[in-house]
Amino acid sequence: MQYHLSEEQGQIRDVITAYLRDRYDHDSRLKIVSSPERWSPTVWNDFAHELGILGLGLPEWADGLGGGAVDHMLVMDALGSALVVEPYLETCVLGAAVLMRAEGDVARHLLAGIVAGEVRLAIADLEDGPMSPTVPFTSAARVEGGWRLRGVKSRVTGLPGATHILVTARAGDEGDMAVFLLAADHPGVALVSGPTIDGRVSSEVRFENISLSADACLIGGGRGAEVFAEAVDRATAALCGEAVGIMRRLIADTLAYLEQRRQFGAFLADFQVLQHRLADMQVEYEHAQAMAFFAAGMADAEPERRRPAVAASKARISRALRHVAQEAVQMHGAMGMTDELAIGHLFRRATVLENQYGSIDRHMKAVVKAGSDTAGWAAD
Amino acid sequence: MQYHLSEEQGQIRDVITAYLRDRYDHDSRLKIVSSPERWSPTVWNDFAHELGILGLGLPEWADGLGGGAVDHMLVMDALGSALVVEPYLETCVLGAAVLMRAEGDVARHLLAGIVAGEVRLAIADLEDGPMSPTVPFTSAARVEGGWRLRGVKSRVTGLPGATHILVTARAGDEGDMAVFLLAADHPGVALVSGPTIDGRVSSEVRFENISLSADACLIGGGRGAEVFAEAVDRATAALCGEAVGIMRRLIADTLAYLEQRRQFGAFLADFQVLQHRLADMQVEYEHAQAMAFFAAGMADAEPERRRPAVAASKARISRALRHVAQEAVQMHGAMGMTDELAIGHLFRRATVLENQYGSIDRHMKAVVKAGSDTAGWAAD
Amino acid sequence: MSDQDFRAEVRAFLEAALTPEMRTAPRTIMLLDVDLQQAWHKRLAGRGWAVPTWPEDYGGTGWSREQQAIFEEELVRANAPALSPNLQMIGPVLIALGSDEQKARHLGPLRSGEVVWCQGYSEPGAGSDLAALRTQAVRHGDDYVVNGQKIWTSYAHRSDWMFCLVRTSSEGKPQAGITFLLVDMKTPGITVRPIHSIDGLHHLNEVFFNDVRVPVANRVGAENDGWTVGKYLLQHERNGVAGAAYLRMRLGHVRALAASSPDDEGDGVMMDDPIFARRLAEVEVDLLALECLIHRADAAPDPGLKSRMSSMLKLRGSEIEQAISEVGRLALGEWGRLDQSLGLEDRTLPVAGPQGGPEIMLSYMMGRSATIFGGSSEVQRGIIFKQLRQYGV
Amino acid sequence: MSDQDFRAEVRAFLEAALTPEMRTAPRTIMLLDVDLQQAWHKRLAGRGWAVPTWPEDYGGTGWSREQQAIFEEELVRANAPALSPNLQMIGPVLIALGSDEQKARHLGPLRSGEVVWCQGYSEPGAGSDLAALRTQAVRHGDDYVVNGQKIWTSYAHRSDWMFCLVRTSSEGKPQAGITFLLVDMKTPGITVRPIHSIDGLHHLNEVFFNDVRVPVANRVGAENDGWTVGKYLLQHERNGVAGAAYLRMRLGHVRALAASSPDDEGDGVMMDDPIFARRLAEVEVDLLALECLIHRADAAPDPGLKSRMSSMLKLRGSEIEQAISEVGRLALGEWGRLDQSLGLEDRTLPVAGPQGGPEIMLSYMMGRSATIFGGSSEVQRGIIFKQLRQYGV
Repeated sequence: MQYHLSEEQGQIRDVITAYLRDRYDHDSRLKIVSSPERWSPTVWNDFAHELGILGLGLPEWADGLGGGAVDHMLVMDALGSALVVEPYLETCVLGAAVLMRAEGDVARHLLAGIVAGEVRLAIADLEDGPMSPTVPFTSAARVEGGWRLRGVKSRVTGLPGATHILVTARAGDEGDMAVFLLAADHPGVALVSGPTIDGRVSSEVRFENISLSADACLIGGGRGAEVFAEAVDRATAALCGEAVGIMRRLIADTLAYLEQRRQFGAFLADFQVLQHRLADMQVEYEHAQAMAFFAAGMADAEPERRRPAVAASKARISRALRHVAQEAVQMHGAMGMTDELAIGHLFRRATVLENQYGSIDRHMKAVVKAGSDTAGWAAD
Repeated sequence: MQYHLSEEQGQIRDVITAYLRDRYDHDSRLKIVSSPERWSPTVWNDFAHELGILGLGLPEWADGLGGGAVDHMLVMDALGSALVVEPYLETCVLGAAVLMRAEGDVARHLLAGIVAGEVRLAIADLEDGPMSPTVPFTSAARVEGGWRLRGVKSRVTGLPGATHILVTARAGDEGDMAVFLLAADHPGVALVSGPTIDGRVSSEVRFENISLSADACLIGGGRGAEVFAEAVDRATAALCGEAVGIMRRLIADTLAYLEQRRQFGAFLADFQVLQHRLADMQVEYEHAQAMAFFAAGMADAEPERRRPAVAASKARISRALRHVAQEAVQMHGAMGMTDELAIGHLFRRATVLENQYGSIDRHMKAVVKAGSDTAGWAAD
Repeated sequence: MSDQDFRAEVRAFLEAALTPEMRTAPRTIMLLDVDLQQAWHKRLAGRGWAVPTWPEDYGGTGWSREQQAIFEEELVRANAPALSPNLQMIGPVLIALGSDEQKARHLGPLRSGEVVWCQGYSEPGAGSDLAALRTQAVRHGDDYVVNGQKIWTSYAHRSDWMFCLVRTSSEGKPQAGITFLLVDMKTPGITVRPIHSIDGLHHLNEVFFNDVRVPVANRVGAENDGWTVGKYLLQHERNGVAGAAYLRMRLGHVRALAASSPDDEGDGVMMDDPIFARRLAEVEVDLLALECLIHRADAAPDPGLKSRMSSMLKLRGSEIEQAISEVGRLALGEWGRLDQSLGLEDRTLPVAGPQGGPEIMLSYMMGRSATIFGGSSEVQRGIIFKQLRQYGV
Repeated sequence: MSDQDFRAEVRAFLEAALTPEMRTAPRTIMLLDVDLQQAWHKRLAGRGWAVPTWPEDYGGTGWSREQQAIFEEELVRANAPALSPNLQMIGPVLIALGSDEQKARHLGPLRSGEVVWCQGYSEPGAGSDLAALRTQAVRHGDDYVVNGQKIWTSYAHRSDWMFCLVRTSSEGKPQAGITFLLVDMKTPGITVRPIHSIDGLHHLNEVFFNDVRVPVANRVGAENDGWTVGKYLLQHERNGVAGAAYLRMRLGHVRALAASSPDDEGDGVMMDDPIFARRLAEVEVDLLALECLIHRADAAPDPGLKSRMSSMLKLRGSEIEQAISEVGRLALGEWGRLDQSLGLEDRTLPVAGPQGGPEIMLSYMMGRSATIFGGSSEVQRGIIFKQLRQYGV
């Protein structure tokens, strides 16, 4: 199990961080999220070419740099602390994980397109319930020369900038979950979009008997649920990295605030009560940091260990994140309630992330259900 | 709902408190709990005659002073803060509540005996499981001229000083729970006794085909479970009062300790971190105090409200008690770990009380199960 | 009248007077739609029930404590909007400490719901630490000339009047030089600037005073004695029965949501999930305990005891408020991601996800302020410890 | 040897060497029965495995990190007694900073389990605040003459030697005048007095020094430089892998108890109760996170980072230790009332209630000390904040 970045990984992280500090500061970000597109093609292009990070966590056969889950983690960490809204998670982690399991040229081309910054994915898996269904209501019927897709997907993110959509659906007469691909501008795709509290766009996507070619079914043959679950676990592990980045920023901003703000004749940072609470936040942060490495390390394990390990990590890290975010707002006092400092935006992203791909309760249920003693897992 | 003691009740509390301060201080108590009897006949006699508190919470027809649950609460509060081990709860609250529901002269005589200090009860309800069974394994068979009792009761407290034992058993062919009475020295009663962590004595009591007269069945006719449950709820409400007394002492002792002990060049009471933690303890205490009144007020309500109300109170107060006890030990530092100060003894009693007549989890289950919205209950 | 008859009367009135819009309008403590809130205020006032706890001479109802409790319960049951909290703050202050002229001028419109008041305490650098107040009022003849800035002023942009604390002297203890003024928001020199808050909405404001002339007749209490007035007022914050009733209402909303929201497995509702049900019961029991403490405070034979409890009520009330939103947010799950604040303002927009979800997210985010505004939890703990040291357990 | 073969070898040894008595003997961290513990120590030493992490020249095994982890895992699996924590503290100090004579004299018996050591740091008035140390050592020729008192000394009544901190100068900073001494507990002038602790048992002691002569040759490091030695030693406290292994073992005991304890309803076992199962899983996940942090600390490229993490490991490790007992106590319910401490010392007495119950109650009560001794949680938070301020997040 890797618990520290390699020297090379550390350098990459520094490069991303420096780029975001210059080009994705608070004001630049506000401009992006309030622009009509609500994402930045320039930034994405820089990710692809100036930073070259879009293929960092992908294998070489997929045009990537041969990295893995730890690389995804470090990117998500850096993106998290700058509150980047562009769809790295959807495209390079979750979407790419599905594409890597697909056979045929379509998937291969798309992976190359991802690395080159030309392909961006939106993931349409949620429906009207609380979580991603393994038996979606959305269905794909086999028809002459391909498929006919119908259904409604809910809370799809990344659509304004996505070139393609991955859709989970019950396929054919068997009714197993399969994963389909279609262009974002495919005729017959109807969107109703609105903002999210973390500065992104969420869409309800309606597929009204859309005709798709035969190779639109990326993952079929009964493998859809398994492949998609693996991809979600990889995304969940990557979210752990994002959470760590958000926490680091929350603590740093809070410490800086307490060190410059005076009350009752002293700097807030000199009040012992606040010192001890910051210490607890820092302890939570360090645990989360260590466990994000663990989650990344387990993202490749067999499902019987991967699922509870990733679930345990997301649950523990989400608990840390919630604690740190709520405390950071509290310690900022009224300033924590405004939309003007980064703190409120970090809080909102933390609020969303906590439930993204499963709430703490849901993940803890997976841990209980696995019933397994985790002794020795952290060492492997 | 009564939320303050009346003037008269306040005076009674002061009298009890003054007596206990003089005669039941830390050293006197240690002498009592390490004496061969492990309880003090003198103290009990004083309760009956000098203080006259044994009939305080009993109706006048039972030779009592006409009081009720709030009077039990105030006595238990005072006894709690002095860590009194004598069996007020078993005798005057739980036992008396059963006796008051019994018909016939036996019960009436016993109630008078309780008030006079001549009768002390032990309650034999627990068996091998975690809680008081509504269908006990212990059974009473109907025989010529009376009953034949057999079974084993577990964790019976108060036996060294008790004159009588109340026993729950399945009665007759119907198998309903009934409550039986027998003298503590009844032939054939076999005891194995040992100490408890809160300075009392716990006994395993074995009844090996004991013959009892017909009137030994105090509560029969299918009423046993209902009557005993009511008595347990009254005892549980009284325990809430004891918890409040323990908390008051824990906080007072901790504050006193912090005010005299220096570390890092200052009094511990001047450290803001400890101040805020003490404030939280005090807040918990005040909530517990208010809710103990509520529990007492609801002890007379119909079972549909009584059960969840008492359960909610015991759960909430136990949570407060645990928090306050653990924090008090922590703030005493190493001194909290010795057997020499009262703090350790208070902690141990708090540990026992938390689970007595049901853990927090069990009571919360009762609240969930009742499913009832408690809106307006506190005002009634 | 028996309590039962009284309850029936209240219920009948609410049935008739509350429009469906009023019952369902989004709210934090107040309705987001101030006009609608004031419309409701006027209906209550029309029935003589807008200020039941005021003395009868000033329009109070003279109800018994039981009747008062029944009234609060029925308001919650009917999901009635709360009136402006400032009504319960400035009203009692004017009654107790205002001049005859002030009473004559302000109490009527306050009671009838014709004017809206805001509270001007906080300043940049003086939030929890009121003694650090810097907005200055200098006496010029019959006026004070006020210069400075207030911040975090809820609904200043919709208010007709402000009651506020200003500095009239820098001598003695910092608390000593503070004065309590009533300011007409239409006075020249006042600028209100919106602050967008963490929920993306506009409730809060900065208020700038630039040579604002406030007649000396608008001073409540003596010059430099504003601290006493301000403290009197703080005692009338929503820490009592009304505050608990509001929490009950919020808990009811969460309960309703959880009874219809599908659980994580998608095969039942959240309310039947044992972990969720336990969490909800935990909050319910916490609220019940708080209510017990409120009743104990209300019935305190010693007014000192009652006032000492107000810090505890503020502390725990705000924590429970947050716990309710937290549980609500759990019932809402990933639906909470959607920003539907526009829909809260423009109610013709459809709601995505469970009904009541957008309000829960609003409460979760804006509710972080509960432990910050009105004396932060840290300040309350400091006060509680001091009292513990002074008066014992 | 492959890791698999190594594991098999360890397992085979433990199978043969551990008596049933050793496996089931009651323990807090150490066994309550010190003789039995030392008997186990001698068996391990006989196999050459008593001090695996020491340098090979001093009897260490030179195992890889993986092998070390396997060894720890197998010890937990077999429920083997832990060796005295003082072994892991004083050993590395003597190896790093002791004189040749000290090494020659002490390391052998320490390794072989022939002598038992105790730690003399705390004093009345100097628990968390070591700089306030007052036990005095005055140089007389080749001896120090020691006067003063130590307190909370675990197992002093069963120890042959003590390592302790004494004051040799009152000049400069309070930390500057402290010296580190090795004291033979048989030296005239030493009195050991028992302290009965909250669990009713005797682990703790007061140790009085009355003109106790300690040869200067028993000083480790320079005079007045004991603070450096003491700090080196603190780094070797049980915060690492071994500490987590101990917590794993304890969690295993609770798991076993819960799998057989009837639940509140009496119709199943605690482990199947969703509320209880969630609580246990919560502790398990907390422990897993702690283990991740331990591994991260162990693999830290920067020794400074590793040492900064030790306060966090102490803080959370002790909290998790308490959380494990808390969950165990829940599984035990009202059985926890019984005081079976005598049965822990005299194992011929029968246990009432679930097996393992008395140990859980012992751990619950004595375990309150985990957040007090060895640097209280309050002290650790202070250190962590200072480091945060100095080094950033």
